[in-house]
Amino acid sequence: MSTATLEPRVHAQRNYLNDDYGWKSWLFTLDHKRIALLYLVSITFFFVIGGSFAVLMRIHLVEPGGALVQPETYNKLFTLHGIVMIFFFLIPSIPAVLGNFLVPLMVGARDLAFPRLNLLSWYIYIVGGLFTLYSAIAGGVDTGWTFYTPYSSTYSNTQVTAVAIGVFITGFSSILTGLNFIVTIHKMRAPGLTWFRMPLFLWAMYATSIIMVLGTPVLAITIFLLALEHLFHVGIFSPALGGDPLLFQHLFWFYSHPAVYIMILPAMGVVSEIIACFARKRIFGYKIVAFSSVAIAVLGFLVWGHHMFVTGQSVYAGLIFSLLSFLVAIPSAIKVFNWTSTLYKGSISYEAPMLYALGFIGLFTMGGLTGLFLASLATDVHLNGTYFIVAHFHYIMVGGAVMGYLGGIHFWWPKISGRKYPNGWAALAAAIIFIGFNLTFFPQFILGYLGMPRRYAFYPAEFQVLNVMSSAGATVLGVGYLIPLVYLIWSMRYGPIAEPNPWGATGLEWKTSSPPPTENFAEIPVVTEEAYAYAPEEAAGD
Amino acid sequence: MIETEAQAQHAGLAHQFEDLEQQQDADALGIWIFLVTEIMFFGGLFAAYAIYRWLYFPAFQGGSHILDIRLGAANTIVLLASSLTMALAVRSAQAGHRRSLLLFLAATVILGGIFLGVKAVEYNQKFVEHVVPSLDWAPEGQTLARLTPGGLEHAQIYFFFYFAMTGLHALHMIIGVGLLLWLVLRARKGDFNPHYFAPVEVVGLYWHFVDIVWIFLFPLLYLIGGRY
Amino acid sequence: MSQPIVSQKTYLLVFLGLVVLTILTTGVAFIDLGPFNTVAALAIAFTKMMLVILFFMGVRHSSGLVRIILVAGFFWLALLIAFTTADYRTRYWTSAPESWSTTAPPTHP
Amino acid sequence: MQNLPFQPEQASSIARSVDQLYYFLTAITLFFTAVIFLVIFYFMIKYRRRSPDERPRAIEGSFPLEVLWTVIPTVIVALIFVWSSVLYFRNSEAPKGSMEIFVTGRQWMWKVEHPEGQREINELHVPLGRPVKLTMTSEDVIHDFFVPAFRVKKDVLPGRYTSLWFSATKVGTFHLFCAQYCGAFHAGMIGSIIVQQPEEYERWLAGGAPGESMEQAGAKVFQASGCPTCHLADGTGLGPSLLGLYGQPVKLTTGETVTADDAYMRESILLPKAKIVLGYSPIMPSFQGQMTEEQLNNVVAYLRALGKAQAKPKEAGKQ
Repeated sequence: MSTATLEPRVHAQRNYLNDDYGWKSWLFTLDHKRIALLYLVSITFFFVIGGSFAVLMRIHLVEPGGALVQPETYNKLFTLHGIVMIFFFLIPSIPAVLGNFLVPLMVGARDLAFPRLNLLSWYIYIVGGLFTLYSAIAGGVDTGWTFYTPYSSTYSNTQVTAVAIGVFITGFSSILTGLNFIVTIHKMRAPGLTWFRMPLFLWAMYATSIIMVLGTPVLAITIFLLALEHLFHVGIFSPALGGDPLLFQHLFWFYSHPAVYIMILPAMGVVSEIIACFARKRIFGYKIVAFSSVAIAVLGFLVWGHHMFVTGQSVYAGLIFSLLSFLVAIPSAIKVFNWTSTLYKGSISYEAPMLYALGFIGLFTMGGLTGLFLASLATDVHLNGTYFIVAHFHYIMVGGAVMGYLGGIHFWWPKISGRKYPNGWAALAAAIIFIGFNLTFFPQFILGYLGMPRRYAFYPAEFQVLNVMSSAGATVLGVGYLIPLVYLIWSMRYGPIAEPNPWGATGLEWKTSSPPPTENFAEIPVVTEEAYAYAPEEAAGD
Repeated sequence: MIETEAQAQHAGLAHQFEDLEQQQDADALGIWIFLVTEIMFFGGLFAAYAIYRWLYFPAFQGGSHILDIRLGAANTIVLLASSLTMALAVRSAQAGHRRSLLLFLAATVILGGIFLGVKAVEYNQKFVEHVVPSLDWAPEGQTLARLTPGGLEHAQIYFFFYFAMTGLHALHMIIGVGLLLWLVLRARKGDFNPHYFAPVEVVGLYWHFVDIVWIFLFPLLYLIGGRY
Repeated sequence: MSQPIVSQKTYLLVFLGLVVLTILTTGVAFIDLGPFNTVAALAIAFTKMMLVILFFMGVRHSSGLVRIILVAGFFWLALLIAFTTADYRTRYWTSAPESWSTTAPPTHP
Repeated sequence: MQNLPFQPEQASSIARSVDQLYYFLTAITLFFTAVIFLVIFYFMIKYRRRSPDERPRAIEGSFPLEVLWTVIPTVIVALIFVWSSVLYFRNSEAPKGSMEIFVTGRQWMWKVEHPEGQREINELHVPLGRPVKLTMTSEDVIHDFFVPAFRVKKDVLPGRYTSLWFSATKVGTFHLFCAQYCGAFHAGMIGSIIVQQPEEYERWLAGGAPGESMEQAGAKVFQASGCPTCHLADGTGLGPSLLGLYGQPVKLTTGETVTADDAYMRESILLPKAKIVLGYSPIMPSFQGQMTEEQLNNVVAYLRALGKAQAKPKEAGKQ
């Protein structure tokens, strides 16, 4: 066991939250836990913005002719919804909030390797966010979050430059976070914490960081070239001057496909922690699950061309990308099987985090399997660019990443805030979100197969029934998201005080007090056992 | 920031590390990972370059022949020399020679400055020849005659890459020179000793990386298709 | 990081090697080698890069981790270039001559 | 159409085979989702926590199981990959003897031109049962030609030709959608594919605007642009002869050999210096901006006809 000593102080003990007061103590903090909270507040803000765009879109689509706004406005809504949700919510969500908070605690360190870089990355994120908000206020942008040329570079007369700068800048925030995690995991593990004793969340964060570090710079340079093309019309992506618009798509997806794994891998890490804790079992096939994260990170870089099967890309390149896309499905499948097997002969309890984790498994399974339709060339030709795509990636990004994020927030909330939330409300919210999500997005699979293209501000009347169903589901989903927002804020003041380890979980973060002191551990812990040592003593270790 | 007594022994040691060695290891790993992101950052540009060079080889050849190969080669040697002085500066810091550290850092700054100066002359030349894409694109006379066989539109793409790649490189040089000046200031204060010189080493690695980028830019921009 | 102090002579020799290679690559450009001009230029650039990495950057004495990271960086760059190029190189393969030349002429009513 | 259909109409020769794969994939999805859900529910009930102190024994994992659930998905995805790729490749090139129609996309309409000269906007009449090959390009941004009932889709790119083909198997009117976001009225860039019985189609062709055929229109542009000044039929001009050129291999100054297909013709008109025929000088001016996409299509159609006119006499550039 760890040597971290805990005095049984409960209430007025010194912790990272009451260590210092005033806005300066937050805005100039170098404490990874406080920076995590800065991120938590900012990404929640962007989630609300992106979410309200989604709500407006779903209301608009209740009528075939469009119920709410002009087509131009609708185009700006889905563009900003995509940009805000992807670059300013999903990509930083688990890494920058939970990762920032937990990586040093889990490795048994006092902070990340580079606390100043960490704070810098939050400021970079905020500056990027301000550019994006500015572009939204100053008329919006209507290129779609994919910025396809030559529409974005030559034909769109909206705020392309401002939003390109915003995304470009935010990319560096992501790079710095990834760099910090890699160095921390390599160099700052507590004595005895070998690679194969690490919690799977750390493995997931490590794999995610690899993608952030290797992929994001390519997005940055691509967006930079796009901005140059937009400002100067040098011709690099413009066919009128001999450029090739498909080159933009190659460079864009080189990052933006792996970016999907930046969103889903951390959620997988969270789910591994939760399942192990609430089944009181070591994750079935720990090493396989760990390696599959790395395999996904590496293979995920080789499949970007499946976004381009119908764009006039070479059919032979399409063939290779199709094959590799199928291969990346395998490690994901392995993870699902292993999580399911972890439940076998476990001792399962149904606290709210576990409900989110189980919901994740179900929705991710559907999202992953519907990905096969799109990796397969012949069916992708029909489904590409339709609502089937929209449904598929929302199952991965919302059903997967957001469920994982919410599960993680609920799991570690007692650690983060030192308070407990009402479990009944949390379980109810989890159920409403699960149902609302399926109501919203399942009809979209059918819509896509029937042929309704995405990004349509108005549509033929025959698609109305399914669109209305989807919009109805979205209201349920929206309510579902509001509930945790209310009771989590409520719990910060009125929730019962949380003990250091309310779930009886393993892992170094539970060995310190809740909330942890600024220096995390009174004494650097020494690790002497495997991760997830939930079993009785005689069976533990091997 | 809270520092416990044991960690405050050395001014250069940050509180999150156990000892200086762990900190140095972390710094070194950090800068190498940063350099990898730089590889990918320039890499996107190199990938785009590779595609267009293959598609429009004659135009790239024509554009390349406008450049002054002597200036390019001379500048390459200047930059390599600055890498040498940088390596020697790190060595001096390692050995604890403050005077020679200052000397070599200054030499690196000067060589970097010369490189940027030559680059400015070359850029100016492009404006004189009106081969700046979009801003001043009206090649005439001899220049026009050289560019025409490869297709004028595509020569513009070549010059876009010329400016984008060398411009991004020059930007990195300018940042590098700024970092070097910061090192000079710290070295004058006597901040570095054989146990603590990580900033010198980190900036050194960055400087060498920028040098390597140029090592590729020179043949890729100046030497396309030979000069025979 | 704690690396051995390398002698000044080594650095000077490496620098001389780099200068010679620069002159060589410039000189080779004036000889017609056909497509091998590009190959020669890139081979020389690669050699120069290795000299800088191994000596100036001290990777000779670095840990395996640093080497892996560096190789990974170049490997990923190679993936980006290779997969993108693969599309361009094979894009028009389907318009194979025989299928075009045997296409029946458009029928006129 | 019913209010809530679950399958788009199958109205082309490939629709059924694509749907078969689709159903197979749906079955796989439903099967595995059901298995995962049922197993989870079963475990959730069977192994629910019965006392707060319960400590189940650890299970490390099982190598045979890991192999099993690696191999099974691998086999399944390999099967899907082969199935779908074979299908895709079989459908990727138009059958010989297809009817050829030009499509030009622009913000926000589809312009269609039949070889006989009939033009349509946002409509495409085709005969039943006859393979139709569309050669497509865009005047501005990227569009995408999508006919759900035919299960075909292809991006329509500026500066380049792409093509797709289909053979309609049902008479009727079907949706044509633009499936690549193209700006403000993207959703309005829709049209109809009208499949008619062959006789009816002939009648439609005859009854349509009597205008000239694409080939004739192209010939006019060809004359008006001064092309014949250099491209003499006997190959003695400053430019190579274009008689019998179409579809033939052409030797270039770079030593490469390319095929004189639509893409090559287009490029040679717009960017004449990109590929110089062996034995000729790069003197041809570019016609970029001097011809509309439609005129360009017409010239290409004319060159196609020229290409099939007769075997060429002596000509440089011929192997």
